[in-house]
Amino acid sequence: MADMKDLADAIIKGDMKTAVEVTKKALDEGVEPQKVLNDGLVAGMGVIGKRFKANEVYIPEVLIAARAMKSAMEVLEPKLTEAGVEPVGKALIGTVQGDLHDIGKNLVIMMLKGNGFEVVDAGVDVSPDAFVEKARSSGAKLIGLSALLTTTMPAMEKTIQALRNAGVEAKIMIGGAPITQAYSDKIQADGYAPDAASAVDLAMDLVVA
Amino acid sequence: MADMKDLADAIIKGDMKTAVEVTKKALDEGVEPQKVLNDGLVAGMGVIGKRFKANEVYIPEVLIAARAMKSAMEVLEPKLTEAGVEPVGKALIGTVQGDLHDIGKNLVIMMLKGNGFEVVDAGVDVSPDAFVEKARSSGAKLIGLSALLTTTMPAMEKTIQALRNAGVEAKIMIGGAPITQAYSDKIQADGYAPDAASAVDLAMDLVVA
Amino acid sequence: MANTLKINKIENFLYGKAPSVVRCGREVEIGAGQVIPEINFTLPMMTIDDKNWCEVIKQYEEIIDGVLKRAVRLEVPQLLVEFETLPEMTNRPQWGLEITRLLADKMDRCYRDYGLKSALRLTINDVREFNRPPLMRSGKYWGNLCGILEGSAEAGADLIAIESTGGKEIGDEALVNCDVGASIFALGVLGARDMEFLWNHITDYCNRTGVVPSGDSACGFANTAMVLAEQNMIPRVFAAIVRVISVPRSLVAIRQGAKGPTKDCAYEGPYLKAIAGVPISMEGKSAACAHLSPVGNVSQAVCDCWSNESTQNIRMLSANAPTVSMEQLAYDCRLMNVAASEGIESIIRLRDWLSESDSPLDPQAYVLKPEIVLEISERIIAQDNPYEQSLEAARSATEVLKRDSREGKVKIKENELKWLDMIEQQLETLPEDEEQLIEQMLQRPEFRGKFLPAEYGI
Amino acid sequence: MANTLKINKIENFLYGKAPSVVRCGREVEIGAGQVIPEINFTLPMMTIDDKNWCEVIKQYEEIIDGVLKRAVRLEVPQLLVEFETLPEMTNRPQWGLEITRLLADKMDRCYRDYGLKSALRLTINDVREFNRPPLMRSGKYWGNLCGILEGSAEAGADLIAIESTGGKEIGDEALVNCDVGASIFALGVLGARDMEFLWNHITDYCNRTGVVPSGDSACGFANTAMVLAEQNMIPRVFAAIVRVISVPRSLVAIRQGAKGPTKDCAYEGPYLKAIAGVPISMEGKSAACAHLSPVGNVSQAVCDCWSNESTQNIRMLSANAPTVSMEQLAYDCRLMNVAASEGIESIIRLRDWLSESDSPLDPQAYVLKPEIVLEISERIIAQDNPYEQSLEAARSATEVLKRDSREGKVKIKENELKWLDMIEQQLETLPEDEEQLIEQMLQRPEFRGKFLPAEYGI
Ligand SMILES: [Zn+2]
Ligand SMILES: [Zn+2]
Ligand SMILES: [Zn+2]
Repeated sequence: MADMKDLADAIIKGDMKTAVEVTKKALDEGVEPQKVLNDGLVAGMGVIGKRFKANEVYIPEVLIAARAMKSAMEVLEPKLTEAGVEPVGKALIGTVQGDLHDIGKNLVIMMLKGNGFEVVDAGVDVSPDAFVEKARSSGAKLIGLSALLTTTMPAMEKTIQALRNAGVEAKIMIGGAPITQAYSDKIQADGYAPDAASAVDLAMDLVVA
Repeated sequence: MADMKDLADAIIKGDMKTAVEVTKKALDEGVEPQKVLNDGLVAGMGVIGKRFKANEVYIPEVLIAARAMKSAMEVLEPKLTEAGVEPVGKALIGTVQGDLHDIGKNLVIMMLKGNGFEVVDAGVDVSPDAFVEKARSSGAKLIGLSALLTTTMPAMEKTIQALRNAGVEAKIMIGGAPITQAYSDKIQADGYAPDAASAVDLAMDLVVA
Repeated sequence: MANTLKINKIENFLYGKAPSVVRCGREVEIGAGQVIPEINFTLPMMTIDDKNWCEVIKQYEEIIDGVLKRAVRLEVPQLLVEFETLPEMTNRPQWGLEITRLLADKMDRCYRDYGLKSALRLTINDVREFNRPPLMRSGKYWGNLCGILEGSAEAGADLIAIESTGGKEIGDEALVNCDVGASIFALGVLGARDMEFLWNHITDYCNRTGVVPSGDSACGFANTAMVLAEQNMIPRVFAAIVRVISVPRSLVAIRQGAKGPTKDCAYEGPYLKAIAGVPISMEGKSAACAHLSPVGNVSQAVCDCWSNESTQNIRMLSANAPTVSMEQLAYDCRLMNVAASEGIESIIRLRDWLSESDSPLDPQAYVLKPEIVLEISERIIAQDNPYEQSLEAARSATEVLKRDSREGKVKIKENELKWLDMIEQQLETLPEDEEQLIEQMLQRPEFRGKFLPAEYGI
Repeated sequence: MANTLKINKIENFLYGKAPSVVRCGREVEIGAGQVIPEINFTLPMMTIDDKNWCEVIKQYEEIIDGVLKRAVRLEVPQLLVEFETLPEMTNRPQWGLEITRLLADKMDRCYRDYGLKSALRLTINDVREFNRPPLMRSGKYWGNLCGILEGSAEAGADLIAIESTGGKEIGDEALVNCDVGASIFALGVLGARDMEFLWNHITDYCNRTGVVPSGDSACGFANTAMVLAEQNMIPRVFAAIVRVISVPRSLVAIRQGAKGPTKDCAYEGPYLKAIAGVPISMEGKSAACAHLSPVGNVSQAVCDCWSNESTQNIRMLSANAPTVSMEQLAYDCRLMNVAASEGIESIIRLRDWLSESDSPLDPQAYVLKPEIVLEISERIIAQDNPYEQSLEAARSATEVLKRDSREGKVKIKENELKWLDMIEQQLETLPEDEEQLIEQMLQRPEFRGKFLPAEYGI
């Protein structure tokens, strides 16, 4: 019988092959898709996330786990949809206009994906208008803005204004080296995360709330 | 005959006795009060001010000159009033609520006096209401606010608001270690001076303008 | 105090080592061989009031979390954290004590979880000046000051300090006029008398509770002088002489029982270490965030703690400013401690480089040069009371600067040399007897009403 | 490049002294005996646009006025000022050149009025990444980059630098996956090829105009790795190895004619100095304002310029942040130069303290230890081309860290030791031949479309 503990372990180890196998087996045996998701995949990612926060493992190990999860999800997703289970949420993440830094943004994207988010990567140097358009076309519930320069921070404020003016109702979170909670409050973002790991926690809070 | 150059020199040297003597002599000889003021006292203070800015002399020497000027002014003032000559202006200077630092404020006061201002010292830890009241009772054309703590800077903004709300029309200048031009712009002060010497220049600009 | 120096040989005047070691907090040993970083911080621009109090708390949490995390990451062997109350926090003691508790708890946890040895110094902001003229020994503000002191042990403070302001009523005026007599009166008479009263009170509390009475700073006098000199308001030689005049005043705290480390911003520290053997905290280039100075390296030469003076909690490109300072202090201390691990000869080598790199360039740096500190300290302690000591401090500093600028050992600007002569002349007119000086000062019209003689037992 | 090190004895590997001295600007001599402060700065939070341009100018005026005033006050013997354009200022070259002119004029005046020796380094922000995938050798952004380069001499730049980004399309991905093969591909293949093209272009301009071509930095690769390691995202050993991998790439600029000083944020500098003899600019604790690092002191050990990396023009309690950095750099340099004035034995003493205070604690510090730099450099230059050199760099760094952690010379965390093994295994799978690696990488689906091979002559 497919053991959800084995599936979680496969995720933790980043063992893509086993993760896919156990997922298939579980579904064949009639285990509920929701149970496979929660007790297997999400449980495994939860362990790796905790280890990462405790500085026991590094981001490459998190990414390997996330890739194993992604492969298993490809098997699981149709069944989840059938069963009417919704993904955690859709997020749109990008670096604001004038700013080319993408590693922070990319880390957040990878970690959100690893936590069950569907993520649209808006890229770098994204103008306020382009953000509005992508927000509309993607229907994202969550928008993440990144800026690494003091001189592109103001573009964050402009982007938030443009999104609000366009009636986009998604929650907006921001981050990047020069960003502070005070700045987030000032420009009326819904939240600020000092690093990629806390961005995931924040995203969860914002989407569940 | 009383030589205005001698008077200026007496001011420069801080020679109170000579300054008073030459002033009296000049007035007795019928030299116009305005000429005594400009070509003697103000000219002397001008030289000392330049030397101070060039780091040739220090503030004690400026203060000695200012005291010599003050003594001469006591002789000259009645004549100036008779002749209808107005003082440069009246200034009200104080340290904002919650802040006890007075040396910066005191330096500005001394240097304004040395430049012909009439100055009311509002003291330290001055509440917005007290500033309003003193502004009204003194009729000052210029108000100077000082703050040395990051945590008393907001009191500056409150004071400016209180003054404006009360209809006080005096120009307002601000200064103190944590203050910047950007902050001055933000709280809509009329000007910011980074040090006591530039405070005098700023005061002149604000009052003449 | 005995009339011999606790450190009288230059080869015993070393950073990291003090004749009297202070042990405090979570396994912290100051002056026992290692230089320890002392981190300081303050709020960014914000109002402290009931409405904002939550926000104030958050700021201090953010500060201490960032600082401790960095200290752990850089494996700082021992850490001193200074929390200096803002006026509002002395005036409502429970506020000051709440922050103290917060910091102590975080430091406790960090010690338990990561083994970071640390101690918390609570520095009480002296609010007695809120009255003008100040009431030094009674009234609301004195009550507030005592209130926070009395709660400090329970709130988790390991050391108590204060930057007391007795005599400041005269001090500012003395500085801007380069009035050496009034400076001596402010520091050596008024300041010393207030310190005796105040520190007697503090050490009494400390004896009851086990909190370490650390030290006081002539910050409002000698550092104000230094800042004025940096702005070219007053001659540097005068600021240098005021620094030395501040020594007898700061010694009073130690005579009353203060154990050190002396306050970081008390640049008179090397004198206190030589004379009384206490460990000292110093600051220099590390404190450029708080004030520019001409003593960035020499101040480090014989320090036991090394501090950043203070920085607001504002975001730099890397991290918040207190975390940035924490990192810089950690590296400065690493360098000193690595040299120290090789033995005394290496300490002396680095000490002398630190000293030589500044001391020939500015009289304020020169009077902090270890050799000069010993020479002048010797002369100070030959005197009997704070007034006489202050007078001797001024005389010897003036003499030394004249002598050594002639010999080319210290550069003094052309237009400052005459000030040395003028100060010397001023000093000649001062009476040997304290009572006479008091008499003179009481008669000066510009000082009338500025201070209350009775508050100083005059 | 000859296959011998320009500095091959540890006793010749000194701060302040480089085999090839750079003379530039207003009587500045770099590597001739003195360590020189290099001050860097950037704008506070603000938009750069037509409407704000006046305000931008005012900011730079305020910065340079404050910095120069402080440098004069502290009698800084020589000063290097770095102006790094922001993207908007490369994309509108006249903007970047206007600021360059402004700074050069102020520095000229300060030289005339106060004798402050100084040189201006213009660092061009590489905007080619605005295209995704980037066009490296043509198009609008390449045109903008050339535009500012072509105007630099006339605008008053004394030195030109760039932090070029060729290969960064792969570099980020390589870092977060700790993929050493992809890192070598990004730096040693793509980066090196782009550098050859780019620096050929730059030195050609410099030869025509007399501007000094200084250096390039692997900032976007190796410093990103360092920052990720500080955030515990990737193992420190990987960041250390990436640092060493970056050496052959940065050497390409020198082979193309760059003379140094290398860029401050190029922590690979000591390798470049040992191999090519150029003077180097470094940063460490002085740059804590820009990024926290585990190499605060060791980075200083053999520097010729000493920098703060960058700080926004924001107000600290004392002064604006660039002025604060100026003061700290001045004091750090004073200390190094005072020791240097005693002779080589003292330089070595201080160098070794700086090195020993960090290098046992972190692998990233360890690979900057002068002895280790020489050991690994020797192995790097035995190879023929940047790819082989990069491979050897990675292999030797990995070997040295394994060996010396076993011997207790460098502390490596328990959970990082396995990463050394994993990296070693990765390295074993890499082909000796560059063409084969290129082949492999072109086939990796995750890199498809990220970069244009033709832009790298592939
Ligand atoms: Zn202080
Ligand atoms: Zn302090
Ligand atoms: Zn860089």
